[in-house]
Amino acid sequence: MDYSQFGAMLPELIVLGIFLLVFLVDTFSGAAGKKILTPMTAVLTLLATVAIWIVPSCGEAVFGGMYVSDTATRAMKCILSVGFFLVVLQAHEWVESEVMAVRKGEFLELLLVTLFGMYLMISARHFLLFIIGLESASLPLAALVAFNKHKYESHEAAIKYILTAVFSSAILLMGLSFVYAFSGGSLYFNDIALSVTQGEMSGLLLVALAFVMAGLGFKLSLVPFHLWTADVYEGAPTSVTAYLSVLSKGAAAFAFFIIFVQCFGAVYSDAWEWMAYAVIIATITVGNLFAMRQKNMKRFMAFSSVSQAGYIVLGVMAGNGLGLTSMMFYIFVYVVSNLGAFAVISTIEDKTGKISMTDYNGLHVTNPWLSFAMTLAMFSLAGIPPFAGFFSKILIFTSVTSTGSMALYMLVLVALINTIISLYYYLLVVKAMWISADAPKVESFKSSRCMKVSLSLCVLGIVFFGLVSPIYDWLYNAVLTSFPNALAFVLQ
Amino acid sequence: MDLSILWYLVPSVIMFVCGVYGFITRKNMVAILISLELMLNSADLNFVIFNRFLFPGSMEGMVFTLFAIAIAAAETALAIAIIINIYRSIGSTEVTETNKLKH
Amino acid sequence: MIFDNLLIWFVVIPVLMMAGLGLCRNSSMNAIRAVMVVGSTLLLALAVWLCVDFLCLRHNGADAEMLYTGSWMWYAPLNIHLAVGVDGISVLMLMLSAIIVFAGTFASWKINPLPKNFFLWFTLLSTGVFGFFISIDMFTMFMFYEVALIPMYLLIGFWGTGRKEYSAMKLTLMLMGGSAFLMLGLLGIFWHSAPEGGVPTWNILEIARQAQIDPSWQRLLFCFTFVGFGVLGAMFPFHTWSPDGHACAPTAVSMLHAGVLMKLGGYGCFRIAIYLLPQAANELAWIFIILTGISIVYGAFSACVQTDLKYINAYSSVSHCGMVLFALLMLNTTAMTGAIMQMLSHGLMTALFFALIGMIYGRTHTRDIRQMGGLMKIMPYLGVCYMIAGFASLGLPGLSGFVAEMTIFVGSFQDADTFHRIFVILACSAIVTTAVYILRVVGKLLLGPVYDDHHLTLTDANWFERFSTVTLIVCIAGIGCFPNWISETIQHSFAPIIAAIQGGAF
Amino acid sequence: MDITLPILILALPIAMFLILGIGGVKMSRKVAGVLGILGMGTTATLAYIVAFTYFFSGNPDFIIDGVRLQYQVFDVTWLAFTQKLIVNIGFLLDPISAMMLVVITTISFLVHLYSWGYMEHEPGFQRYYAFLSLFSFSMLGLVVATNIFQMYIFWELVGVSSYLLIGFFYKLPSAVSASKKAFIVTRFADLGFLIGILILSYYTDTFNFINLTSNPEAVLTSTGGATFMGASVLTWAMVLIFTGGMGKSAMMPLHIWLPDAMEGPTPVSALIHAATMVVAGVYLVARMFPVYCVVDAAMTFICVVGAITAFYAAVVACAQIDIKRVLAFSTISQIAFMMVSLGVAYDRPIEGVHYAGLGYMAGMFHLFTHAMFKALLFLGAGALIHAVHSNNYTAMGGLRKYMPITHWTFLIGCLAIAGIWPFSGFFSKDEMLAAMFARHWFWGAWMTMVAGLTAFYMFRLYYLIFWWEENPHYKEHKPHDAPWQMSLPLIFLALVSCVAGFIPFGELVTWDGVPYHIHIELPVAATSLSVAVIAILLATKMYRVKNDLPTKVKNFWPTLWEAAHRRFYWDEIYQFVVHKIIFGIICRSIAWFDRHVIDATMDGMAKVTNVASNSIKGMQSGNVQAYVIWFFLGAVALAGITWLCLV
Repeated sequence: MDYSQFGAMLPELIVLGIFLLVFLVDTFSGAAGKKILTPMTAVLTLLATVAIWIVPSCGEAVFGGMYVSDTATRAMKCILSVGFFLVVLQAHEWVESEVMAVRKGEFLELLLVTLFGMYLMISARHFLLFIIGLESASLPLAALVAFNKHKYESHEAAIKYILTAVFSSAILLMGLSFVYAFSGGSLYFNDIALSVTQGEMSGLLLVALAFVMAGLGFKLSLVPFHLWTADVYEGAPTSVTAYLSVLSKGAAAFAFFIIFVQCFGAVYSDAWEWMAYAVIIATITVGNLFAMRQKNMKRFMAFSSVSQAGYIVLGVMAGNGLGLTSMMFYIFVYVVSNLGAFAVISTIEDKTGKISMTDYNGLHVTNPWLSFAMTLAMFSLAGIPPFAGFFSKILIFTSVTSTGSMALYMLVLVALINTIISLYYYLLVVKAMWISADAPKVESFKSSRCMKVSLSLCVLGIVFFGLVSPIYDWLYNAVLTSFPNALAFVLQ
Repeated sequence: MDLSILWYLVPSVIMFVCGVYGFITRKNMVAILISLELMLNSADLNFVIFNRFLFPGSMEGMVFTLFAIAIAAAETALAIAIIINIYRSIGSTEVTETNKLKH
Repeated sequence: MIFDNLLIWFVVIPVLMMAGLGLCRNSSMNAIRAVMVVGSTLLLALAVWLCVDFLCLRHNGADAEMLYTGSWMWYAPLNIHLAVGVDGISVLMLMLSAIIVFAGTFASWKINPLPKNFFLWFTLLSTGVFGFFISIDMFTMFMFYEVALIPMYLLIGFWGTGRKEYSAMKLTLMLMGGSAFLMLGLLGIFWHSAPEGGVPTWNILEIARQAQIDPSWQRLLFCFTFVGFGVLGAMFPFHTWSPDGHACAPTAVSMLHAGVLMKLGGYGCFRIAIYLLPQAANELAWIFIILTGISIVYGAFSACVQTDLKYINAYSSVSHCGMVLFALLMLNTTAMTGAIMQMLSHGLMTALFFALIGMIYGRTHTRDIRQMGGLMKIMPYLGVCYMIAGFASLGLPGLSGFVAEMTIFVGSFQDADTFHRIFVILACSAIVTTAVYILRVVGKLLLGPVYDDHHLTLTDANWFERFSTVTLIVCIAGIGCFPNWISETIQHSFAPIIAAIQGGAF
Repeated sequence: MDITLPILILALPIAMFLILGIGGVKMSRKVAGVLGILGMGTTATLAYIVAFTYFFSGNPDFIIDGVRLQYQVFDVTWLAFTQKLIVNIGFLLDPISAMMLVVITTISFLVHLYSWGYMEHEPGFQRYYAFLSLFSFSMLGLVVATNIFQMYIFWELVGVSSYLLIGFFYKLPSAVSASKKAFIVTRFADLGFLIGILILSYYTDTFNFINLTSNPEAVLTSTGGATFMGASVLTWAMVLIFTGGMGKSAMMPLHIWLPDAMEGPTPVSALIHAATMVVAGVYLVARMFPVYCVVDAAMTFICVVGAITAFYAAVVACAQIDIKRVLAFSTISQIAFMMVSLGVAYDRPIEGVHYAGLGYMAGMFHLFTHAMFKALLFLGAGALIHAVHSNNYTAMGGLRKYMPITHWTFLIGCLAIAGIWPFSGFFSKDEMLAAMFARHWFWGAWMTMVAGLTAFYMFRLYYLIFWWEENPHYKEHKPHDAPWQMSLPLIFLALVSCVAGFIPFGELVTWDGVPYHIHIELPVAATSLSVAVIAILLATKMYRVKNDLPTKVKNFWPTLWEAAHRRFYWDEIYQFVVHKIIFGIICRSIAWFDRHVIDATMDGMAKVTNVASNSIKGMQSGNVQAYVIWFFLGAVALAGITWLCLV
């Protein structure tokens, strides 16, 4: 056996390495070692990001093609590890708190495992590996959600999460079993694509697709598979919520794209086009409608992220390289914007324990910089220029309309109209911080250094990701290199 | 007697539906976990059936099933742990008790 | 190098101003003022320089459609450029914006609290405005368009008065609603801009040159883009953000918003909706002529019974901006020239109005005309300025409003069918209604006996207020007395657009 | 011709306006007054030179073979609408504009001078002079307009100067509302003017008067026989343009602003609302005369409007108490006279009429003489008001002893307006009546009756002021003649009114520039003179000394008297229409509609979203089993719906 092929699995190996290191330090070092645990992880993740980005790939496929590492997946992994880095930085203060002190190693290890799972999920080109990745990305999260041992909400969130997660796994597996029936005996994506093209349409395939969509929809929290989202986000520790809202969503979205476009692209108009329309419209609209009446910031962000997921999946509908690029770009921007917002939420929660939107009233008086960062994050999420969110939104709309289909055009119309509602509730936060005349409820405080770094990076990202186009170009080239033919490109 | 594939599939689907039904109706979380197990097993069963009937030459379905069983076990373990936690904090494993987070 | 292009500086200067403001503290008012004054003066100087230089270039035979063009690839995969260029109209609009930013700076000399944040958002708003007018790439244009919209929310919400939260939210959401349709329209234009197999482009000039958009798509896209821009142009029935928004906004913001931002709507309407979709413009103009015709009359009549000074002006803006869109839809050079002149004129005079209202409100603490009277005696300077603004608004010759309205009427009258005639005459009738509500306000507010004895102790304008208003009045009178060079510049710039429209007529 | 003088004629007043308007607050009254008077004096001198040069120099630019020409001294592009429709600002010299230059500058100068005395103690003296200068500028610009659009521009400026001057006493609510009324009513009329211009220019592709009037047939053919609602578009255009004139010249039914405009300072009434601005309508018709001639309907319309207005105003004037109102209605009536006179004229020979253009000449002549004697009357009234501090004749009576200069000059004014030989009014009125009789006996007879009424009410006024009975108030406050600044203009104007009739007007001003030799039509002259004398005698009988005859007459038909006194309720009708219908119903309902329908729809959308948001909150019940139901049903529904769609 040629072990050199595992060189292609560099990202996973790195994560594994970090995992081992954290484990060893956590197990064998004393208090001093435990202190540097989080910073170490953060720095290592950052290095990993750079490594994934610059170290040339030592091969394309591993395990007979079950695992593929190409530029697009590596780019996606980079995005995820940036997000991971930011989350770890943000979690630092919470992790260092007294309640958590003894278990911070576990926290980081679990996080790293999920990251590993996500990497696998992204790179998987075979459903077996995909399921393994998916499960290892989602099961540890249940433990993480339950991490706040002394808080009942944390447990409730965890049980809701795990039950729904298992249910969705069951549905997904059921769907996959039907897919298997159509696959000609192979669960490779390419083989399935081939047999789906040749095969006849049948009701069973529709059920299979609907179930697969539901299973993935759970991870992405698409309506109506999203109902766990708000409860879990609310109950989970804030850092975990942040993690859930961006990373697992990002990985799932990428997988969603690969599976539906690469595997089932041939039955797009026959089978899943209208399903996707229904799901996207429902996701954006229901997410918005729920978000506008939330008072708890974490719940608010939960529904906001539901609605954002709808926009992310919009990229799938383009079904071409442009769509994938825009989707990845959207995820990247979403990572910084959402984590920016979560940074503020979690720092305020850590310092004062306040989490309701009304607690933010008059925040600008006591914490102008936090309000400023939060404002930018909200603007970015709402898609307002010159912040990154605007570009990601517009680029995804542009990609979706690239196919020239009238139905998609109208879908974009629905999405655009929904941006108005979303603007409304994002502005509510801004209003609370800046306009509300109430006396400030949150006293002035200084955030920890890690939080500052994380927040500053997020703000930089929010301001510059859109204005600086090389990021998009980089993603685009990555996608183009990975899918030279498979995904027809409209422009050139 | 040559049994058609349906003889196997139908029970599997019934099992699945039972699982769903059980999840929805049972109040005890452990019972819900059992229902989930039913659903997972039905999916596993499907894989095996399809492998055996449609693609007897290969083993992919079987292998998949093995992995799925392992994953199901992990899931159950985790769920049980969380249920125990819940029991500790509210003294009950009724699913109806755990609906503080809503709307 | 990108900075060699003169136009880029219209964006760079505000960005530098924002950076400068970022370095100031909220408490150091003088530093903030210094940044603002220097920046806005630079912008004004740049605009004047551009204007002169542009005219010289034209005079020396530069006959390209746009001058100072520059294009830098931005998002290569989607062919998005940062493309700039100006024709006579954009030059004039830049000039208008610079003047109003300049005047607005002085009008908000004593803004409180958080002056730094105020000017930060104010400058961001002006960045958007300048960027919009220099762009010839639809994407960047749209981006700047939205950049200009959003600061309004905070500016009104934080520094406004009255039902500011409600108004700010309403204004923002309605304008964003408009821009949602607009975005869709732009996307459609982009993807249909190239012939089969060609590379789609966002560049307005290229799209117009290729003229590839299928008529059935044109109809849809025209409606989207026109409505999108029309919302900002306060077109009936999408105008209701305007009264509430203007009423609650702080002075400088009202000035900039009514003075420049609403012009973005009109500008976009002809630069994108009409120019790029000429066939649909020919076919569907009638729908919007009806709507804008209603705007004109409706706004004027509504203004007649308002009691809040700002509401009166806001409705009057509905009427006047309706005139802009109305004239654009006539699709001939004269009327469209009139529309641009009306944009300039309305921009200046409405800025003057809002500045004065702000100054009066700052003294009397009421905007209800029933609570005031005889102010001419107490603050003659402001009174006279208000009257001049009023006269400009009701179209007194020698002031800008007259020139613009007459050009519009004469131009609009070139369409001979009964439908157009009826609506033109309807539009003309607004000159009477305008006189009614302007004189009503002037009569109640400035003339007559002093209503409230507490007002007797109030002071007249101070130096920065005088400076701000004189700047605007000079411009208003300047356009009103010597309109021909402006008119010629605009007419020249309309040549390619008219050619496109005529090409689209068959 | 050298263009310096014409430019200066326009530039001096506007410069004065700017100087006095901007720098006025820093000046003393004396400086401002002297500046104003000097400026206007210079302008007047220049205007005289120009007019003199035009009429008498014999320059071939102005006269060829005895025919006076129209000459554009300069004509520069101001605004080009299209290639052809270009608005120029220019200076047109022709008989009527030259005449108007003289009239305007003379009266304006006199009023400037007079105001120095009259306005001496009023606050805002500098502002007053600034406004006067603005008015003079606008009016001069109007009369020398080379094209109809220039005329429109200055037309509006005149309107606004009038607004400013009527509302000069801006602290008085009545003055404010009068100024507003004047502006809005004339603005409404200007709407017609504007539309008329638009129609006319659309078909003829020109604004220029010379182009329009030199070939009226071409104007007619240019419309290509287009009609609108049964009338040709040219008729519409000309009638609409005349509407503008109706507004400015206060023809029925747009006359209501003029009586109220008397709220302004009296010298202003003399200048604007008697001599110059109000005749702008007449001037407009005269300017466009050849074009009107090709549109018979419009000419008839002018005649009818003029005839009705003349009679109406004369009747109302008989029942007014306020002396300025009497004069105002008299002005309306006299202008209507000129209108009828123009309306009966024609630009080519008519069967049985020895000179069809007589009405034009006569109308212009009357314009000239009327300007002089009506200004005289108004200034006289000003002197009276200055003396007794009231506008009503009830505060006067028997003043002839106290104010001899005013008395005699006022009498001359009255005689002139009554048309008594040898005062100027006689000559012009005689020519007008002759023209009317020549066209149709009806016009002649009707207007002769009006002339009789005129004589009656003027002498009613005269007697009530200067005779009747002495007002007891004089004992406390003895009235006296005005200071020299005020008396001088009175005397000057009285002299002019005495001799102006002998000016060979027909030699100077005719519609086509061909001199016409005036001769008295004896039958007409005799009729009108006798009617006037009878009317004066009647007035003498009734009002010379205090008696109860007027009361008896009043009580003979009190309703009529009341109606005439209340101006036949026109103001009330307008009040009703404007306040109740336009404001009360239209504006209010639109404003209501805006708030409660349009805006409510927008708010409604937000509300609907809110309601939707609340109504689906049950979905998030907090129960994981319910979530799973949604989950499962959602998945099944996706498959099911797609299945249904595909099958």
